[in-house]
Amino acid sequence: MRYHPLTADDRAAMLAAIGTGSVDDLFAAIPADKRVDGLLNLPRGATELSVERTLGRMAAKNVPAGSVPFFVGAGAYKHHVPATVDHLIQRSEFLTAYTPYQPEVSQGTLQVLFEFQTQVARLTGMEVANASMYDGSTGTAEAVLMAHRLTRRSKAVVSGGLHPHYRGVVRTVTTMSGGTVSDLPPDPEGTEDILAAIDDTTSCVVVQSPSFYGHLVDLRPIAEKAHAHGALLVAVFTEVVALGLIEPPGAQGADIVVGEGQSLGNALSFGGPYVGLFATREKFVRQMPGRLCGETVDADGQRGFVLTLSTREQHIRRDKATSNICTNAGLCATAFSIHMSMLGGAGLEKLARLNHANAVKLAGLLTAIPGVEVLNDSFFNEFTIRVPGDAAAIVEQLAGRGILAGVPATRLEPRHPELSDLLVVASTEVNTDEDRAAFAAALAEVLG
Amino acid sequence: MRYHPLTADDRAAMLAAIGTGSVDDLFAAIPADKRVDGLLNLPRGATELSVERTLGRMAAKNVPAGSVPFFVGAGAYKHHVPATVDHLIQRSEFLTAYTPYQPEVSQGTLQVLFEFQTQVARLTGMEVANASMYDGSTGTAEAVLMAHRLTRRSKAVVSGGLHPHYRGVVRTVTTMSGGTVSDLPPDPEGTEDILAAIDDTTSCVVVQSPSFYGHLVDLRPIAEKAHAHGALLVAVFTEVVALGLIEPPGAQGADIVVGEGQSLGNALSFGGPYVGLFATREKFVRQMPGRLCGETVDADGQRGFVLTLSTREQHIRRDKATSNICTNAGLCATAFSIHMSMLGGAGLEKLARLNHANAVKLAGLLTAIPGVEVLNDSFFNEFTIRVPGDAAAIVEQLAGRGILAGVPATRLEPRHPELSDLLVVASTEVNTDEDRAAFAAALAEVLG
Amino acid sequence: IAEPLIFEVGRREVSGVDIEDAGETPFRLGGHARKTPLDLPGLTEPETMRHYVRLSTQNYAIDLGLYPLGSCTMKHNPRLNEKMARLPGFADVHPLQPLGTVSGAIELVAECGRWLLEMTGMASVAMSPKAGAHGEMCGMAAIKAAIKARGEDRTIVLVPESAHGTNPATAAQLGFKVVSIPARADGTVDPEAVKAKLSPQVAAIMLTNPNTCGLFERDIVAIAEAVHAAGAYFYADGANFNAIVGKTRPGDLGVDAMHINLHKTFSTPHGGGGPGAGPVVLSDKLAPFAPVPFVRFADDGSAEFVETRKQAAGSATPFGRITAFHGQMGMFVRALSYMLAHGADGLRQASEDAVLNANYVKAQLMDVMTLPFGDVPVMHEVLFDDRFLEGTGVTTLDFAKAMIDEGFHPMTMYFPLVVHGALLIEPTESESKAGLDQFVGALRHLVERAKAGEVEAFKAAPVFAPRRRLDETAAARNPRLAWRAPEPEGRVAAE
Amino acid sequence: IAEPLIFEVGRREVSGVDIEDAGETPFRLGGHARKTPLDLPGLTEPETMRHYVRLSTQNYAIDLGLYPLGSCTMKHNPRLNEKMARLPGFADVHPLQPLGTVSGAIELVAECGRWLLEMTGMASVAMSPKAGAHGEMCGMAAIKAAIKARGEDRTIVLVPESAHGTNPATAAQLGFKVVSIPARADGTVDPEAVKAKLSPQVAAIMLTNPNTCGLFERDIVAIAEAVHAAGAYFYADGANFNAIVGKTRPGDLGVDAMHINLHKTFSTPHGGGGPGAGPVVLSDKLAPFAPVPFVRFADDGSAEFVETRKQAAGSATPFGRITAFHGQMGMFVRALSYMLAHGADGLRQASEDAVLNANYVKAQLMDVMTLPFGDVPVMHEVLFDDRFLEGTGVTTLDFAKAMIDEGFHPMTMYFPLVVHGALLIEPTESESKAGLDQFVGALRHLVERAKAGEVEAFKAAPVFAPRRRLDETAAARNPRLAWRAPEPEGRVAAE
Repeated sequence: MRYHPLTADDRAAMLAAIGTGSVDDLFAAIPADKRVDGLLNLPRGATELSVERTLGRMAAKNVPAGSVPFFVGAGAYKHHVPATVDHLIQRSEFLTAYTPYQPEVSQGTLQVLFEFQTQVARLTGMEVANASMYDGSTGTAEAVLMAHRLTRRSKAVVSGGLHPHYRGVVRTVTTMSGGTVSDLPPDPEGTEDILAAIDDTTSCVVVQSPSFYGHLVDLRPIAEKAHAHGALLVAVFTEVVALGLIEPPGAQGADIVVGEGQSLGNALSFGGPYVGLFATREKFVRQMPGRLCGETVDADGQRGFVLTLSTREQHIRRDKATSNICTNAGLCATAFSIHMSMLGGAGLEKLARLNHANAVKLAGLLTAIPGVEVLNDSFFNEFTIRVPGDAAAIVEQLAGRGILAGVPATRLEPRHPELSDLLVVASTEVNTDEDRAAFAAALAEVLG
Repeated sequence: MRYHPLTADDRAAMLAAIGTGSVDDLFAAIPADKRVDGLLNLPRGATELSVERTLGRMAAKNVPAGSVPFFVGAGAYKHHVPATVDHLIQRSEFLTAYTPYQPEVSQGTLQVLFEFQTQVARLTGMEVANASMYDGSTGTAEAVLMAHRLTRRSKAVVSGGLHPHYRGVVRTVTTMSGGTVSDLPPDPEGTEDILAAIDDTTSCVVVQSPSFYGHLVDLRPIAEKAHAHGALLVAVFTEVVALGLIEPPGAQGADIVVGEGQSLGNALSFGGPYVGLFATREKFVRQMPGRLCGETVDADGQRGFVLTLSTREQHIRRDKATSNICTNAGLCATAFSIHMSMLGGAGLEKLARLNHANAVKLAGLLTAIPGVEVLNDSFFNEFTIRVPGDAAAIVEQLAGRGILAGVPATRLEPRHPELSDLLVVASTEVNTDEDRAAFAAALAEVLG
Repeated sequence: IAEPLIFEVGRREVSGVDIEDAGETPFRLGGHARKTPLDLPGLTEPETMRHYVRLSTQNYAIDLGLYPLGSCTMKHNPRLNEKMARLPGFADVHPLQPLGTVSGAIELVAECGRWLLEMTGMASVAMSPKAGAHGEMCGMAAIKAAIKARGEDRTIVLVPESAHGTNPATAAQLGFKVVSIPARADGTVDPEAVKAKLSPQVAAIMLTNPNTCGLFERDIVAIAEAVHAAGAYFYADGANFNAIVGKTRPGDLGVDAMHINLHKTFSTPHGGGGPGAGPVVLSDKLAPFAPVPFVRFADDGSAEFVETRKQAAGSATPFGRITAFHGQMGMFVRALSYMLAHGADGLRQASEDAVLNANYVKAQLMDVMTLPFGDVPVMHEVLFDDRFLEGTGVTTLDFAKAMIDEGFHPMTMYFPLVVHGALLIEPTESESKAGLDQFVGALRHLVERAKAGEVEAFKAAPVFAPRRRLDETAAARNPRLAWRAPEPEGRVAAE
Repeated sequence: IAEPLIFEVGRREVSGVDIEDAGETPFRLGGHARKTPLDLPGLTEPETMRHYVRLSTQNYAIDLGLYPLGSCTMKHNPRLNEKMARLPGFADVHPLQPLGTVSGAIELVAECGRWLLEMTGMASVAMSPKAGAHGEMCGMAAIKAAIKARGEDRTIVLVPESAHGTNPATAAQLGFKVVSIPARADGTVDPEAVKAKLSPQVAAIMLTNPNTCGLFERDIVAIAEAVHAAGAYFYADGANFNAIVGKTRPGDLGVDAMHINLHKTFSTPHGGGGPGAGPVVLSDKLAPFAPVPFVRFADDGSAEFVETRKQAAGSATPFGRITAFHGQMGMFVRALSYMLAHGADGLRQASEDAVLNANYVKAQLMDVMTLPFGDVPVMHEVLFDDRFLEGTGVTTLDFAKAMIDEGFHPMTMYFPLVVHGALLIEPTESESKAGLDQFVGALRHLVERAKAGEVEAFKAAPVFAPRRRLDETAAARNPRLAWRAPEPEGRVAAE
């Protein structure tokens, strides 16, 4: 087997050194009646060529986003990632290193994480960020638990504009841990009155902007009311590129900002691996989940970086930890950070501007189709349209014409049939005028 | 522009430091009437996304070898290259290093070249090999010039089994430098009497085995006769994998062995870049073209490697150099060497065995088609068939059915219409039973 | 070799990405536009390359040498897997495309799951957990849901002392009370100790097997039976599953739920801290409670992708959703690529070689280092304690740092907690005998030096590393977690 | 950090490639089977990765830092280009597939050629040369063929002293006699010196412009006119074309043939010594003699791929073929990717920045180092001589090796030959001002140290490198060009 350096001779010599006759002697602790002799229902090893063929055949059954006019978003976005990013994260020294527990020989990873934390803090307008979470959804659930710890309350108020999957994760995690969730109904119009749901038992208010339906939300009044009631504002985003163009949540009073970082540096990959961004105020840092990288000096006084504040973490603190998280999304965070470094502040603004312009153009084209209505007054690169008919069926018809047109709201909210005529549509920098025109023409045709 | 680190501010500061008002002042030596203001007929710079689209569209117009049953060889072969090889040659330290003129900071490249030279010498059964040539064809021409220098004669005898392109290159280079070529007619049957062409004016005999038409040639009698007449034997191969299964030319008396190394480590790439392998006897080394890497020690006595015997080379010896070659195929040689290291001796033998078996199976299937005849008594992974009809037209018809069936002999020998019914067909490890069956069925259908 | 931070070399207006001009399209931001420019540095592409390539050279990596972190399983990461994960049909598909356009992706998820079930002998698998600890949460949530479905209220989870910290943390996060089980003298869990803690309040036991001392829990069947008899569930931490693939099946041992760290057992790269993937295999009893999404097979073998609880209704009662979308597809591709390459024979060989390598290291070192549980066969990792350093003045930490100067990454230190000054070595099956011999030679040399009284050298280590020993105490006392521009000279005094 | 050779660690029976079994198929080798096993070592995949990754860390590279090799143009290699070259439509097509299945490949070759013609203002381009020196041979062969077609016999080629060694070597290889032209005091070629050597025996002049002293040949037009008046051709060595793209066009300067090193001007990676690519642009007069294959355009713009002289007949009389197949497609893709990314504006900017960077380095160093031709503007590289080291005991070589300890790759040393102790620095457009300032600071520091008498330190350099200074003399005296197994101990005496 090409991955195994031991030869039969090596094995024999090693068994002799151990003083054992056969390798099975080393497995003697396994009860005899529970041993198996291999894996009977699985095939034998395959050549590299054969593995490529098997997986290549599966891959060929899928329609890649880059091969068609593509408008699917709803929490994961098709962006163009520079070739440099992928090259760098495939460097052996980044790809095949472990968590930097030995900082003296892990400064590469640690400095990248320190830079990442600073980038995330500045993007979100917060003071500190951690070294990443699994993704935006699990990060949101962790934010709620953190708010519970900070406020010593256990009821989260969750906006109807929060991504339905995120709402599901928050509900699961919060209720499993003994908390409660006050979940507002889906808010496709962007008109919900979340202020009314806040009271003195509220630990936190969870609001997404741009919302799942694309609406931009003014967080200031929500923060004010939350703070007046001793609650925290958890601000969520699923499209980090938006932060190049819209006011950061930190500037609007958010206490914890959490979001999905996939858009920068990371492929769509059918949903993972992605990278959760998590930022907060400095004073809350000891209740923060996840790894933190901090600056220090070495024995020679030279600047260096280490994992720090690990007394919050499970491997030290065990059942008193702030979270059970161990592995995070290190390599995805690295990709995020490299892409962000390449863009720079002005570059992200320009990218965001182009995303917005493309979405505005698309909204114009779709609105012009009789019977189609854009629900949004404001949006970034994604918005919701009402179509005369069943959105899910229309999406299937458009897929048949080679256009991936967006996400029907009911795919994520199956218990809300009243949303069946809504379609969430995104347009990023990868869409061309031709793509948008093809979408509009095909939609008009399908509806006509 | 994303590749240019200077900003407008930088440029202004630098001009000030230089003491010049504008960058155009630095170009003052260009005659005023010969200056141009940019490149008017070329477009402006493009984003990475746009470049990917433009080149992606061109690439999509081609039929990749891996996407169809594929039997094209004739000097370039479709083999499976492990992913590890490409990963390693993309390491910044290999990819973006220069020729190792400063050995103290180039030991990576140098040790790889030393290992490469040793591998090539052992593969070919020779004593020394250089650090690579551009490809097999230019290497063959250099071998002829080297033989001229060594024998102080100027007539090369060239077999009709040598790849027609190689024959063309030898003819061009030899005649341009004042030598002559005695070129035998194409030898599709593998029956030429090259011994008869050798005389006391012959500097060298150039023989390919496996030949262009796939025949395995016994080099021993040719070497004997050449040596008896004071001439050298230049042995050529275009399929290095063959050396895993057949007797190496060095063991058969060859004086210079030259060949194409593309099959190991390197993609087809529409013909280049490839890597020329060049080996000879130790006593001839000072007339050898190209770079050589040698072992030495550093000031601390530690083993290290350097480019050596450079007094043969153009940058020292100028018009007295053994060749004008400067840049070689360093990275392709690296890929070759890595792939060869991964295979090992037993692995290359096994790979060669599989190639041969696949070709034997294919020959059996094709022979069974009425009217189709295999010309070869012996072959490795490639052979010539005679078809009832015009081979070029048949290849086009098969391409229309999604099968790339081989190379019509007349594509390379347009002045030999008597070869129009011959097709050179290769089958490597990438072909499956299904591929071969599809080829045979389609050919039978086309002929039927 | 100090590389400056991007904040020190980058400039806001500089960019390594050229972006098409947006033109004159109007804004529809509804007054939410940024009010201040985004203060983040940019680098051109050449500057980017230099910065990160240089930084990378300050890392140790498997590709550079042995990385014997016990319990972390740093094995070879085949590049074939990276190549496969980047096929556009896997990397460039969106989780919410119409299902008809991702049938190959669903097939891949299902196939990866099928291999996991074959290897573990379990009934069902939840693919969506994002990492091992997330898998723990998933498995324990299924247990909690199953208990609730039985109308019971069980609040206690038993966890051995030697467990990974994630085990108690997970249990606590799900509202359970953690009760610790001490290890017996031989490093394994005593079924009698378990029985003593079992009660109608106990929901589950979380047991790592092979355990973190590198030992197979020899009484695991008795423990499972006792747990089941008490109406509780058996959660297995599968972090060390790589030792026993093809040798025994957790399902046969009585396990009800077990996460599998794909990055450990099937070599998806760790990437300096992730991403991982932690699918959870479940027994018949727990299968109905698995979270959405999952792949459901009809009798005719056709696969249905179940994304919501509504859709699941009838055949299952999922406890909910634990992440957006469908899990770590990118990791599934890599893991399946590894599984296919190995096959049944290769997977078993990998376990055997991993165990052989660990026992070889043990055999070559046990005369100079100390084994807390004596000379018994170990599984994929070997645990030493610090008794061999007694009186030398050299600590486990010093010893580990000295290894850096020998060109090796240190082993896991001070874990598991059940042993004093633990040194946990996991060579993995990727190491050659020659490589192990070098490693063993280096460790023996260090032991000699420690015993020869070279304590100062140990305290000074590492010397041959990008940094000398870093002040972790200072870092924690006064955390600097983000870069701040230095105060301009001359203004510090004024403030 | 000595890494053993594969021959010392590998084993013949070990393999990092699994290969399907060939089964029982008969052999048809006609008695030519190997008689002895192939004695080459194999490595498993993890061993392969370690060996080459470790070796790579002993290399300097552009991605690690400034690489100021004059005349070599070590600029940033965008990874986009690598990605494009690996598209299956380019990397996985065979040169002899039916033309209908490679129309995109032919389009790419044609498009790459079109850009070269636009930039150079020439009539035609031969794409097949494999590297710069091969391009020289191609261009000079076209000249030879053109002279023969005129029924003349011209045997002399004029080459300035400052030329690259490839120029005289190429001329000699084609049977020409080389006559050298001395440089005048300002480092350029004097048209009068050329005229003095022109005669009916002169076939061509080979001139590098900008020349290897980093200077634009200010009298190039007069030289071209004189050469043409004498019935000879003007071959330009385009190694330094990167300095003048978008600023002037060789065709307008009277050039008849010029190769372009794609790896220099358009940043295809050098890969430790290649591969390169050296397309040759030709004037109207030489165009008909270009070698096969080439792309011929019909009046309707449609492209025909001409592979043989027979096919060319009528419109052209190619001098022959200089390589198998069609040239360095993989490099064309990379070069075109670079050209498209830059565009007309970016290409000119690249030339301007390269020239600006070189002049900046000159300005920052000329007070401490010595300029052989005084303070005149230079093009993309700046040439210093060793007068500033006079009396210090430090040689150019010592100075260069000391740069290694400062973290930089040395500049080109002892070339061009027209200057004593030459130090030729080419920063390229890829370097930032901050990077140049660091470099300048390091050089100024070294000059100070040389003048302060630290000669021993210079002689000992490099110290901070994978190897100390290597004994090149010993290597050449007793060449060891291949590894041989050491004699077994104890048998040496017996033999």
